[in-house]
This record gives sequence, structure tokens and C-alpha cells, in this order.
Amino acid sequence: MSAGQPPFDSPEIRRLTPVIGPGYTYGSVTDKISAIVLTRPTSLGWYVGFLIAFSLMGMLTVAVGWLIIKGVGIWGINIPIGWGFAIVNFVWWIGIGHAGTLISAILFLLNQKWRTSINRFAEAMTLFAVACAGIFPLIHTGRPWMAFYMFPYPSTMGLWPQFRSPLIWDVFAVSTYGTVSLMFWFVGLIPDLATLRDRAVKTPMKIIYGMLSMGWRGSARHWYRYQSAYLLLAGLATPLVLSVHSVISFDFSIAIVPGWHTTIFPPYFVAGAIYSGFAMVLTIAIPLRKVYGLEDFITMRHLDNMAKVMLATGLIVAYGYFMEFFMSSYSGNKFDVFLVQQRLHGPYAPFYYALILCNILLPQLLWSFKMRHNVAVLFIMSIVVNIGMWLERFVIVVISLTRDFVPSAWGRYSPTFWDWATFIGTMGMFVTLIFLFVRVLPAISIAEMRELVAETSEDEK
Amino acid sequence: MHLHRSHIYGVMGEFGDPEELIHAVQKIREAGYRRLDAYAPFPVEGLSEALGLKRNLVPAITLLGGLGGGLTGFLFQVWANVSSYPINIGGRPLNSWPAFIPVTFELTILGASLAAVFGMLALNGLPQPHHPVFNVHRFSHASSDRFFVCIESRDPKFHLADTARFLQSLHAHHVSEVSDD
Amino acid sequence: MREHEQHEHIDGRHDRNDPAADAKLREGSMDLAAVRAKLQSKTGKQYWRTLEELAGDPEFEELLHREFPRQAPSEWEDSVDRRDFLKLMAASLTFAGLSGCGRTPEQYVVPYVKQPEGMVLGKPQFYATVMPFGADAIGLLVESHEGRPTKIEGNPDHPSSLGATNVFAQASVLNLYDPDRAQTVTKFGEIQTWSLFVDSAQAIAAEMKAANGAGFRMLTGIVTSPTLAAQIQSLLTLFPQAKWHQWEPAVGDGTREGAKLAFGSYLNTVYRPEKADVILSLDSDFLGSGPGHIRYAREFSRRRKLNGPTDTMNRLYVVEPTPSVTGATADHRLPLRASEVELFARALAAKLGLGGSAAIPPDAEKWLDAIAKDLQNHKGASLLVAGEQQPAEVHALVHAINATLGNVGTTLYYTEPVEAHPANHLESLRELCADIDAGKVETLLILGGNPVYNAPHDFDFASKIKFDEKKNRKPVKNTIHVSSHFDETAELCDWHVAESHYLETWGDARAFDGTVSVIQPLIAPLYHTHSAREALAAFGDKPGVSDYEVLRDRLKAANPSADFEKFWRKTLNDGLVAGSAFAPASANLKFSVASLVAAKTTPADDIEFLFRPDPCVYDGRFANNGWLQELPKPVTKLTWDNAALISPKTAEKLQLAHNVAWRGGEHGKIYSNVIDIALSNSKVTAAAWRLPGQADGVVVLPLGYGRKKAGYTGTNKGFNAYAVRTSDALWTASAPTSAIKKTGDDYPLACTQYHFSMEGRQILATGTLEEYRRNPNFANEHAELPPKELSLYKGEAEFPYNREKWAMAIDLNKCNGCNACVVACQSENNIPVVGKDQVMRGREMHWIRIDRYYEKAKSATNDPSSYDESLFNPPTFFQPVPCQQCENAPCEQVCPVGATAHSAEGLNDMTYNRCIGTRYCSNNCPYKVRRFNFLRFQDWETPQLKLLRNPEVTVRSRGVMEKCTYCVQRINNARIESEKLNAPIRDGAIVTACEQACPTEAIIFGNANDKESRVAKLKAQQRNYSLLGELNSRPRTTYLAAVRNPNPELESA
Amino acid sequence: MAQIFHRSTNFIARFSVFSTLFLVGVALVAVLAVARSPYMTRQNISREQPVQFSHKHHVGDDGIDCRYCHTGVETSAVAGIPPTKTCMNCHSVLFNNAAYLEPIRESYRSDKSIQWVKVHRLADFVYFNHSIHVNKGVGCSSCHGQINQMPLVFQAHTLLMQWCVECHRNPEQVLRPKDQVFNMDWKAPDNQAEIGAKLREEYKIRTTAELTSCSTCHR
Repeated sequence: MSAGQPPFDSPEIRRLTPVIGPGYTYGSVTDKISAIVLTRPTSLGWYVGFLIAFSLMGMLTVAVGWLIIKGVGIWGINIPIGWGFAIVNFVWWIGIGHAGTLISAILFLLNQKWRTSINRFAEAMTLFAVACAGIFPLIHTGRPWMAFYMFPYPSTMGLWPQFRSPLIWDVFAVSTYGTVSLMFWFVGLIPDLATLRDRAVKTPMKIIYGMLSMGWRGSARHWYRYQSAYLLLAGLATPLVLSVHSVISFDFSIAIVPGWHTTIFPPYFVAGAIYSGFAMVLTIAIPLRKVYGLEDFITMRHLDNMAKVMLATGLIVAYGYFMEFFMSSYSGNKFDVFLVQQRLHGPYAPFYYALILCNILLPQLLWSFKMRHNVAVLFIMSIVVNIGMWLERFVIVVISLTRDFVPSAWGRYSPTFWDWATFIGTMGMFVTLIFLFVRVLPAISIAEMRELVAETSEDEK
Repeated sequence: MHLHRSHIYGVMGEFGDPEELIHAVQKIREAGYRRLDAYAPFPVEGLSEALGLKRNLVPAITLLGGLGGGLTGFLFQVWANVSSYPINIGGRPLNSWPAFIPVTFELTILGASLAAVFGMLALNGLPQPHHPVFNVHRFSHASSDRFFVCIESRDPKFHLADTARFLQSLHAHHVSEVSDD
Repeated sequence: MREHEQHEHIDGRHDRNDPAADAKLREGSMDLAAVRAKLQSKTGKQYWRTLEELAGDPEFEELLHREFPRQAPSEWEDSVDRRDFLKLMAASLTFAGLSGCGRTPEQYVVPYVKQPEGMVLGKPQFYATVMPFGADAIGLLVESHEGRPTKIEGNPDHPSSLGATNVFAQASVLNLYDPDRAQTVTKFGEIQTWSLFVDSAQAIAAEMKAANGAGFRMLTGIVTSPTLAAQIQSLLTLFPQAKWHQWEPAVGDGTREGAKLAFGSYLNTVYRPEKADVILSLDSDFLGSGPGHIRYAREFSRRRKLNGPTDTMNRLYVVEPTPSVTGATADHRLPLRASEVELFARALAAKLGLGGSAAIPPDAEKWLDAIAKDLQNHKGASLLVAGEQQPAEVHALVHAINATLGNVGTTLYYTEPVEAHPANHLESLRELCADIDAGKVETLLILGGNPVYNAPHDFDFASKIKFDEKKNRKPVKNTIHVSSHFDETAELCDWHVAESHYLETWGDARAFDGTVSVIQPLIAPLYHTHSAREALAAFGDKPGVSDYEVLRDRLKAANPSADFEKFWRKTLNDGLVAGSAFAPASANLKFSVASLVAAKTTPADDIEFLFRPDPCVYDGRFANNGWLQELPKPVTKLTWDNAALISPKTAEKLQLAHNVAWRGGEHGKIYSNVIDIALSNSKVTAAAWRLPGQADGVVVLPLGYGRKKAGYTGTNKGFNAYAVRTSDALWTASAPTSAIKKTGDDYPLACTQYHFSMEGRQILATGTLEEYRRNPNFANEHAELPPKELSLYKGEAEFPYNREKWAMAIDLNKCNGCNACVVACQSENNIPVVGKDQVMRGREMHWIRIDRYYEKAKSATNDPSSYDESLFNPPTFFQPVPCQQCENAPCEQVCPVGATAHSAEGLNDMTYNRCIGTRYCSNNCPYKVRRFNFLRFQDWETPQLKLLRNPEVTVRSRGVMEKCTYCVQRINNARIESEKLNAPIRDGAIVTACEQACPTEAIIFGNANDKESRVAKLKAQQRNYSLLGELNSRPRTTYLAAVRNPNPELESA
Repeated sequence: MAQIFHRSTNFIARFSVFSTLFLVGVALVAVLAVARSPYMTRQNISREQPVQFSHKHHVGDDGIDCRYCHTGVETSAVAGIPPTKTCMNCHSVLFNNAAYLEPIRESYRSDKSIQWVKVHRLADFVYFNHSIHVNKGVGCSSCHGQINQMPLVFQAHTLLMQWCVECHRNPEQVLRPKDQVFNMDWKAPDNQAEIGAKLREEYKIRTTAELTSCSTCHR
């Protein structure tokens, strides 16, 4: 194409990058997508990948088992650094878990056609990420069996949770988010489950999909209520998804620890969440479309748009970093000023610079049309951003705690074998779930693709 | 006669694309049929209007769910902190309502969402794995690439032969009788 | 002792959430007798194959070599034993939602058969006794729960303690329950009965009698016990040829010999710091160690008390080679090498017109003038104190100077010696060794002490009692060792008699001023142990007699009174014989300064090596005490190790560095270079520690570490400085710089506070007396407290604290960092020991810590990267930091389960059994005073340690946050008692453990609502300030700024 | 296309949805109920003792005062289980060769304690002090029930925190005149409310806030 960059959203680009490949009918999309689940033989690659992921997940169970036997002392945490990897990973996973609902909900409300082919597995990814995140608050006390104290149940002590604590807010935010995402995802699945039911050959399959689809028959009356429910869910999920990471950010901004106690956190945590979320979607979408030949459904248009979203949110995050500096020096609070200095000159400075590189500098490449349309670059970029966002959480959680108010109490933190085992273990769990998902459920919403076919065909008329 | 009817659920016509379907539905209603339903692999724009569907309770239910969740959430927190077991937490007032907002908000969303989903399922009468329309052989296409309309035997104007013929006249690709057992 | 009710009192409280604890408790239904039986049958600890081994954990190797004290059972050492399976089961059960239904099995109540008189179950009893220590005896009141001594307090009526204590006294109760104590009589390591020992002792005695006791030798440490002394004397009359030798490794002969040199006879010096306006310490740590130091610290601190700007203070000059507690308290501190201290003394004498002369370093000159003038201006109200480790000459000079200044009789007085048998210990030991070599010694009876470990290495004491391969015979026919542990010496002796703890025996001892104090047992011996006196008696003519009778008889003889029983009861009650202190003795100088031979000096560019007792394990006798091992040393803040202390400059020269490890970091693990020290044809390898304020060219080698046979806790910790300590250089050795070689290795040291700069924050407010007078409010001007309107809840009613409002005031002007409060707190509140590894990870559990800051220090730490002039002699300050009990507690607001909440009296309560361990509170605590049980730090197994626990305080288990509670157990008990009488709680009725132990009265606790209370008065002072008050946390614990009283002359320069 | 599911499955499906919800609810309630049940609290369960000591006989019939055996109750945190000696005070004379008292005599002879099964158990992190309650007009029977009618002692109340706090919130309901504290048969009079309030004044009992602070019972 011409060397000159076309403007961001011109008809030219639309033509160059349609949201769905040409020449598809209702039948063909149905066949192509359902085939992945029903007829396509399971490849050796799938088994290998699954096995690796699953063994990593095994490591997670070992790590958690050992934690339960020994207590959190097996981790690198100490006084003053009471929170380490567990919380870093928790925030990181939860952040990743934002893309799915965001894509499905917000883009749905904004009536973005290009969302259709990615929302399904984006939502799935959300659920799995939230599952991984959910593990950490549970185990990070080393005594998960005490967690029920955090729920408002009528206890024999006549006591209730302490509702002023952000950790209690977390409990409600995360569980609500998990539930709503799950429902949103399942409601979206119902028509496709019906499709699978009707196309399945083996009886057990028919029965399983039959049960899951709850007897969906595509009645116009059902579609009528279904659509309004789906719309409402989207409307509810949107403020929810924004609230969840705000609440997570309260864990820090409510505290008085310098580097935590700042009002910029909620917005920039949310932006960061979307940032990492889209990065993760890319990380999964790119291999997925390659392996299952879905290039026509997940087109360059999709990748391009997601890259743009990353670029935008990345800039918001960058603004957040800048504001931290500005506010600390503007307020002149000596503790904050010192903390910010620490990030630049303290023992952990390398992590901070790495963070700036991954989250701010490198992503600027995405301004270039060429880069946005280079799948390899996008893939690497998505990984880089994931790393960057993890570093951000590390910088916030750990560095702030190493040097707070009383110099005599300053300390340092470094993760142990078990910290890593748990972290990598959750990654294993995440990938395992993804593998299972693409194997047994349609990774792309068939029903919505049919709509898309209908609409695009109208466009052509 | 009556006995005979009970075995028939209705007559079903199959169409190739949304436009045909909508056109057919309109014709059927003009013909005075009221007990009918259409089936499509995806929500077809204008179909509900054609069927004359108006009442939709889902939003109302959702609103109630939301209000319920939110109010219980907030009032419970106030009660637990102020009257159930008042404890001095860091010198904060017993009713530190600003701190109770996040939980209230989350519970509002939760209540509303649950109401929306389960309300929708309930109104749609799901789960309902068994349904007469599944008896129609070609109905499996309803979840893929075909569009159906079914005039039910409950309709006072229903007459097996006439209705079938009427559907034929609407250029249905197939017309089949939907048995009810 | 008998069975008694409420076995939980023995097991200690425990965290219900820990099934392991439950399990333990169930088994734990045991009583003293049972425990004792258990102990006496005990055959060492079993080890388990660890799970790491099975799981192939990469850290396994490291874990294997991990050091864990028995008092803090290694979390790693016995990993998958019964407890852990229980835990695992409990956990899995819970996941199955079942454990809620698992109910704990039956418990049993074990009442007495015949309840002892005067015992009320559930009420502690207090008994007066004393702890003999060197040439002093510390008067104590010991708390006992159903017959278990659990807590040591000072005896207010006793001259040496005045109600306060020091770290050794506080920690001595742990020695009683030390699982590694020797438990019975052994011969060649084989268990023997006591009677068998007595028989063979008698046999030996019989032989001896024939030879008039020739070849019979006794070796003791310092003996201040009149009874023991009398008994030894009677033996000596029984065996005219026998000899009594003494060896006290950590007490210098300088003190004794100095008096002899000055007055011609041994005399004991008693100081009255309270009466002195100007004090000069010549390398003396009289506030931190040595006879009477607890009392001296209190008297001294009374002269540092400021009620207002018009008050006056005393002034303390310290000339010392290495920073001590006393040096840190000084208004002026001059670092000089030990040898130069003597020169300084001579020069001062000359300046004061006592003749003689000496050349001192130029920068010390202006010091000399200033001090001399100051002293002369305060004739009769000044005081010079010479250090225990300084040679006789310095002591003699000090006596002379004190005399000319007219201080004798006012700020100090002399008495006859406190030691029963004052002698030159070095010579005494030398003689013994010589005699052994000459084959003159048949029988050697070692009462206490551990000469094989701590005798000068050129004596090679081991060879004196070890079987001689070449000659194929033993140098000494019979060797008997009496000591509490089966230690290095015991190993080489034929007989070893397990010695009873002072809390298990009757006895007596003289305090620093001569007061006869009675040692009264609180518990029958836990094992088959006996007192030194009993062991000695075995050789005498009446072996059978009990300590009790002997003591009574002697007291009867010494104090003839109409009604002896009355006298006896009073004596036991007071813990001392009233009016038995020595009367001041007249002392006239028999020496002239001019007559002194020239001082022996260290060449300028040589390194001076000093041997000093360790502030925590002393001469090594406390090596197996976990509390003391884990206690951060006052100045260095090192734990679990000793290190060669080197001044920054010298370290620079030798290129010795530290670096901060990533795990733990500044608050935990510091890697420091290892050096070989070749000294007097011996060698030792030590970790080098750069110590700001140390005199240049001085290396301090703390004694007491590197034990080879101390017990589970103390063995192989640190390096053994005795290995390079020779008889000709007991305290100061010198060698060229080449004596120190870098090995190139690094050694991890556990340092609880490596960072000593305040980073320009007002953490510890300090000023000078003038500043204070000019601006009494200086402490509060840095930080402005936020106005109350600045609140999210503006207008909301604040919580009223109408009745009691508990609060604490800590006077930084008095605190000298002695650590007594830290150990007291550990003992009172069942605080576990975590071991070196965990300290290095920054997980020590002390509820009150003492921060040490170097004022004006430009650099933050003393690794070479940040190192500068300001560290050569930095003004040092100490700040005890317990929980600040904030009214707007940041910790409470973030706890998800309300495990920490405010009581109606404004206490920041911590409810352990509600805590689920999110550690959020600790993150949000600006003072970082909360402590977390990262692992199962408490020892639920060792039965001895159950006896030690304070039943009034819950024993915390794994995963639970804990912190200072203002000793809420004491508050509650006092409240209950006053409520019963419907009387208000009077000021001083509640004394926190730290306050009670504090020798300087720096910590005051009370009801801030009571305007008359001491604490309210202190808080009313302008010096009073809140730590980090600008955070609006409104701490109940506040500090009073430290004020120093420098000499204007020296200030100006 | 053939039907996959039989007509009946419609009912089954819907029914199962509701029944699952129902069962989950029941399970939750059950868990909460068990925690309060005598099975967990040991309420109203009397235990076998080495000697079947009957409070009914000694207190009810013989009218021996509580304090004769439980000597610490007015002064100490623990009321105290009497030493064997106390039993022998009488039983060296009365029933001094009754077989069922052999364990007592044996204990006295051999100087070995009798191991009584503990009936009233509080968690070890709870610090209950008998003396303050007794001194502030809280009678024995308020917590221990009518011991004088118990042949074998059982726990009359749940001893759950809820139960303790209930009384710490409004002590008025149990406060009695000092002379009634050891009266096992004391019943709250009809005007207990006002009497209680008066007594609370008189005994200078602390405010509810003070009585329900965590550190009142937990240290």
C-alpha cells in the first residue's frame, strides 16, 4: 500500500481491513466455527500444550499445599513488606480480567461491530483471569480456612466483617464481578450451545449441549427478551468493570503508605487494567486465529483496533505516572517526595525504569500503521505490555512498602522459590483453562457472527 | 375433533432469509392468526414488531433487583456497625457511611444482574429441553441458517389443511406439521 | 510442687485457629511433676526427614544448615511431623466444610490433693530473691504461677536494683527452663547417682586428708556469697595444703589491683552518680555493665530529669575506644584508643597538679583543658570512673584524682571488698596451671565457670585436664566440674555435677555495696541438679546438710537476735539482711602519680585489639539463651553473632565493606567481609563490622561467642575471641595492620537496624540545654498537627474516653538503650524467638524495639558507598518504639475482620483469635510496630517452655498478627481488683513490663485523664511530642525530646 | 430433527433448578445450626466423672455453700476445683468406707490427683474472671444454671461469645442483691428491669461500651 499513513479510521482502512472476510453465509460461519469444537480432530499440538500448562498448574497445587502446611513464611514477605507477590499477582490478574467484560459490554453499548468475533474468548479469558486472581486473596493469609470471617454470616460471636476495610470491598467487588461476568458469558453462549446441540453427532454430546442450552429454540419471543436482558447486563457490567479496579486501587489509596495514598489511583488503575486486558486478548487472539485459521473472523481490523485501544490506555497510564510525580512535588509531602525519589534512585530503580520502558516507551511504536499491521510486532508488544503492567504492580506494592515513614524500619523484599512457583502456577492454570475452552466451546459467538453476515450483506446491497 | 387436535402443535413453514420470514409473519398476522411464533438463528431486526410483541418485563425486574440489592447492602452495613455490635474502629464514627458505599454499589449491580438473567430465563420459560417444534426434522437448521414460523393449533383460526396451504402460499420452502408427542 | 488445676496455665494460651495447638493442648494435660518426670527421662530431640528433601526443594541445602534455636523450633527442621499432618488434615477438612463440626475432645481438671498454704489458684505470687552476678547481686521479685517462676522483676527494696532489672536478670528465667541444661550427675559422660558422687568425693577427701589436702585445688569465679566462702574456708582448714583459685574471664583485675596500688589494700568503690554534677568516665560503661550499674543508671538518670527549662542537668564526659551505652548517653564523647585512655588519665592528673606527665593526641588537648576546668569548678560534685578493662594504673590515677577533687565521701565512697576472697585472678589461674604442669595437683574441683573455653589460650587449659597421650596419663587425677551445662570443660572432666539454677536453690550473695542478699528458691530443681555448695560439701566432713540449714545457721550466727524466726521471715520477705551494707571505709592514698612507670603504648600505626564482654551473652555463659541471642546489641543492633568491630576509617584502610542483602535488607541481612585475625601466634576468623564512633586503629573482639558446646541455641554462633586472647594481653593486644587479612568471603549478619539516619525527618527530637532554655517548645516546631476539622467525618462526635485514658510517655533524655525493656516484654508477653535466619528476613518478633540513630549523620548506612566524616564520632540516640496506641489507628481501619479495634479506654486492642492474617494492618502502620507470625514460631512441644509461659497472655500461633498491648493483662487485673473495691485505679497501680524493667525510669505509663498522674504531667511538658504527629494518628504513646548538656567551651570549637 | 429429551425433562429440569437452590439454602442454615447445637457447645450434656459427685446432694440436700469447695470464686479468676483434702474433711468420717468413694481415699493416700472431666470450658483465648462477676452481683446460677438440682453437672448455657456479650450489653437482666449471689434458686423478680438498673448504679458497673471492648475478655 502507499507509504503515506492513512488517517486512523478512514473508509480506506475499513476496506483494507473488514471485520469479516468476504463471501460468508449463515451456514458457512456456523460450520466453520462449530467444526472447531465438533468435528475437527484434536491436534497433537493441543495435547502437548495442554500437558505443559497442566503440569505448571500442578506446581501451583504443590506450592499452595506447602503454603498451607508451613504458612506465608515460605514467601519472601516480612515486616515492613507485608504484601509481596501474592498481591502483585492478584492485581495483575484482576487487571487482565477486565478486557473481556469491557469488550463485550462497553463496545456492545457503543455498537462496535468489530467486537463480535473477539468478545466470546475475551469473556472466557476474563473468567479465567478472575479465577487466577481469586486464588491469591484466599491463600495470601496462609490460612484459607479462616477466610469465612470475611463474609457477613451470623456467627456465634455476634461479629460482622469490618466494612470500612478495602479488603472487604474487594471481597464484594471481585465476587460480584466474577458472577456477573460468568452470567454475561453464559447468556451469550446459550444460542451457540443450541447450535452445537443441533449439530452434534454423538448422543452424549447432544445431551450435554442440550442441557446447557436449556432448550433454546431461537423463538422470536425469546430473542426479544434475550436482547433486552443482554443489553441490560451490558449496561450493568460497564460501571461494574470500572468499579472493580477502582476498588482494587482503594486497597492502596485508602492506606496511608506513601506511594499508595493518592487520588489518581482509581482512574489509572482502570486504564491500566484495560491496557493489560487488551494486551492479553492480543496474546491469545494472535495464536488462536493462526492455529484455527480464523483470520477471516479475527481480521487485521480487530488487531488494529485493539492496538489502538492499547495505545490510548497506555497513554492514560503514562499520565498517571506523571501525576504521581507532580502531585508528590506539588503537595510537598516529604514522605511522598522521598518515595518518588526512591523509585528513581532507590535499590529498586531498575524495576521502575523497566516499567517505563515496557509501558510507555515501546508501545509508542503502535502509532505506526505498519507496526499495527505486523502481527509478530503486535504479539511481542502484547507480551511486553503484560510484563510492564506486572512491573507496575510490583513497583506500587513492594517499593512503597520498603521505605515508608520510620527509617529504622526500612527493609527489602525478594521473592522465594515458592513465590515464583505460585505465580507461574497460576499462569499454568490460566492457559490450561484456555486450552479446554477452545476445545469444548465455540471460541467465537456464532449467533453474533450470523448477525454480522446479515448486516454486512445489507451493506453490500 | 378435540382429541385429534391435541396431537397437533401447529404447522411450520421454513424460509431462507430474514426478509422472507418477516414478510411471511406480517402476512400471517394480516390473515388474522394470533397464536404463532417465529424461529431464527439470530435476533432478526423487525421480527418482534412484525409479531406485535410489546410487553417486556425484564427491565422492570432488573430495576427491582438492583434496588433490593443496594438497599439491603447499605442498611445491613449500617445496622451491623451501629446497632448489632458497635465497635470503635480507628476513631471513625460508627456510621461511617462513605466507607459503606462501595459494598452498596457492588450489591446493587449484583442484584440487578441476577434479576435480569433469571428474570429473562423465567419469562422465556427456560429451561425447557423438550418442545414440540423439535419434532420437525428440518428445525435443526433454526440454529444455523434457516428461519421458521409456526402457527399453533391453539389459534382459533387454525385448521390443519387450510393453514398449511396458507403457508404454502407464502412461498415457504417447506411446510411441515408439528406433532405434539 | 504438686498437681494443680487448670493445666492450660502450664500449656500457655494458644490460638484456637491452630489445630496443631489444639492437639498439643490435649496431650498437654500435665502437671509439674509429670513434666519433671518427662524431662528427666528426656533423651534429646528427634529429627524428621524434611519435606524439602522429598520435594527436592532447591533451598534444601540452605535449609539443612539453617540455625534455629530450640526456643524457636525450626519451621524447617521437622516439617512433616504429626503437627503438620494435623494442620493439613484440618485444612482439607475445612475445605470439605467439615472442620466446623470437629469438636475438641474432653479436657481434664487436675486439682491438688493438698493445696499449699496461702496459694490462691489463678493468682500469681511474688518472692524476693537475688541473682548473683560477678561482684554484685541483683535484687529480684519473681512472679510465680502455681509454682512456676515466669517473670523476673526488680526488688524495689534492694540497693542494687531499686526495682529495675537488666537484660541478664530478665533473661535468666529462660535459663531455668533451658532444655539443654545438664540434668544429672555424670562420670565420663555416663549418668551416675548423686550418692555415688558423694561416696567417691568422700573417698577422694579421705586420700586428701592423709596428705593434708596437698594437691586439692578449687577453681571458682568471683565469690560474693558469705556462706559459700565460709564453707570453702572450712574446707581449707580441713585441708591446710589445699588452695582456692579464682578465674572470672570478663572482669578485669585492674579494679582490684588499682585499689591495691592506690591504697595498699583491696577496696571496693561505690559511686553516687546522683550527687555528681560533672562525671568523667574513662572507658567505663558504668551505666550499662559492672557492679551496681542498674542503680547507677537510675541515679544518673535522675540528674537528667527535666520538668522545665529552668531545671539543671549533670554533664557526662566519656573517653572510650568503642561506643558503649554510657558513651552513647554522654554529652561529650572522645574516642581514644584504650592505651591512649591511660595517657589521657595521666595527662589529666598532671593538669590537676598531681605530677607526672603524658603526651596525648593533639585533638584531645582542648578536651583535656575543658574537662579539667569543668572538674575543678565542681570540686566535691564531680566524679571520675575508670573502666573495668583498664589497667590498675588508670584506676589508681582515678582514685588519686577523685581524692584531690574532694569527691571521696560525696560522689563516691570506699568499702571493704564485696568479694569474699579478692585476688588477682590472672595470677591465681597462672599459678594453678603452673602447679598442674609441675604435677602438684591431685584433685581439681571446678565450681561453675568454663575455663577450657575462656581461659587465656596461652595457658591451654584443656591440656591441663585432658588425658595426655604422650605421657599416657591424666595431668590431674581427679577432675570435678560443677556447672549448669555440659560444656567444653565438663567434656574433659571426670565428674560433672549438674548445677541448679539460682531459682532452684537456697543461698546468699553480697550486692555491690556489701548488702547481704538471700537467694530463695521458687521451684524445686527441675532435674537431678545440685548447688555448688552441695557439691563442695560432698568433700567436707558433713556432706548431707541442706543449703537451707547451712544458710539459716550462718545467718543465725551472723545476726544474733532474740527472735530469729522473725528476723528470718523479714529477711526472706525483703530478700536482704537489713542494714548489712558495708559502712564507708577510710582510704588514704599510698601512692604518687610521679612514681608510676611509663605507660605502655601502642605504636601509632599498629592496630589495637580489645577484648570486651558481649552486651548480650556476656562472657559466654548466656550463649544458650535465645532471648539474649536474638536481642539486638544496644549499639550495633547485631543479633545471633559477634563481629570484629572496626572504625569506618580503619575499615576504609583495610577495604572492608558491607553490602545489604536483597532478602530482609537494611532490616535484616547484611553481608560483611570476613577477616582472618592473626594475633599472639593464634588465629581467628571473624566477620568485620564497621562501627561508627569507634576510635581509629581499634578492633574490638567481643567475647562469649564461638562456643563449641553451649547447647542447641548457642553452639557455633559467631567467633571465639578467647582463641586469640593471651595472658599478657587480656584486654588490649596490639599488632601491625598485617595481622588482619581479608579472606574474600562474605558472612551474613543479622542486623535489625542497619539504617541509622533519620533522613531529615523528625523521628527523634534532640536539642541542647541552651536550645531548650531558649525555646522550650523546640520538639514540636518541625511538624504541625493537622486541625481536627480536616476530617471526612467533620462534625461527627469523637469517641469520648471519659474514664481511664491509658497513655505512655517515654523520656528520650533518660533512655540509654540498655535493652532491659525488650527482654522484659518478651518474657511478659510470651514472645517467641525466631532464629537468625528469620531475623535476617526481617521477621523478629520484639513488641518493643529500641531504634538507634546517629544524629547529624549525613550518610544513611555505613557501607562504603555512603560513608563520611559524620560517622567518626556521631552523637548517638536511642528511641524505644512500642505500639503507639493511636486514637485514629490506621491499622484498625483496614482490618477486614475487626481483629484490631479500639477499647473504650482507648487501647488499640489486638484480638488474636479473630485475626486471619492479611497483614494489611502492618502495612498501614506508620511505626511498623506490628509483628506477624510468618511461621509457627511458638514452640508447642518442648515441655520446659510451657512452664515458662505467662498464663495471663494468649500464646499466638501461625498466621496471626501481634503487637504491644500496653500489657493489657496487667491493666485488666488491676481494673478488676479496683472494681471489686469500687475504688479508682490509682496512678502507678498498673506498671507495664517495660516500665517496670527500665533502670532509668524513662518509660512512664498511666491514665492521661488523671491530671495528677505522672504520665499526664510528663505529657503536659513542652518537650512532649508525638512521633509522626503530622499523620494525625494521635498516638497515646508520646516522647519527650532528648536534651544534651554540652560544655560550651567544647561546643564552640 | 428428533427430540433429544423426553417431555418429562421439562419438569425435571425446572424442578432441579429450584431444588438445588433450596438445598444450598438448607445446607447453609444447617451449618449455622450445628455450630450452636449442643453437639458443638456440649450444652446440657452431663459427663461421667471418676467419682459421680452429686451437686444435687451436696448443695441441694446438704445445703453446703459453693465457697466451701470453690474457694477462689470471690478473690481469683478461677473458682478452683477443691483439692482431695476438702472431700476428706467430711468423708474421713462420713461414708468413710463407701466403695464409690474409694477413688477419693486412694487419691488422698497415694497423693495422686483425681482427674475430673472439665464441664464448663472456655476457649483458651478467653479470660473469664469469676471474682469480678461474683463481686458485681452476678449469681452463680446465672451462668451455671441450677447446680443444686444437678446430680451430675452439665453446662446450662451455650457459653458462646454471643451469649456472653448478650449479658455484657445489658447486665441489668441478671444483677442481684449481693446476698443472693450464691442462692441457686434465685429467680428474677417481675420488676427485675428497674431493680437491675438500680443495682447497676449501685455496683458502679461499667458502660456497655467498656464491657464489650475486645480486651475485656481477650488479651
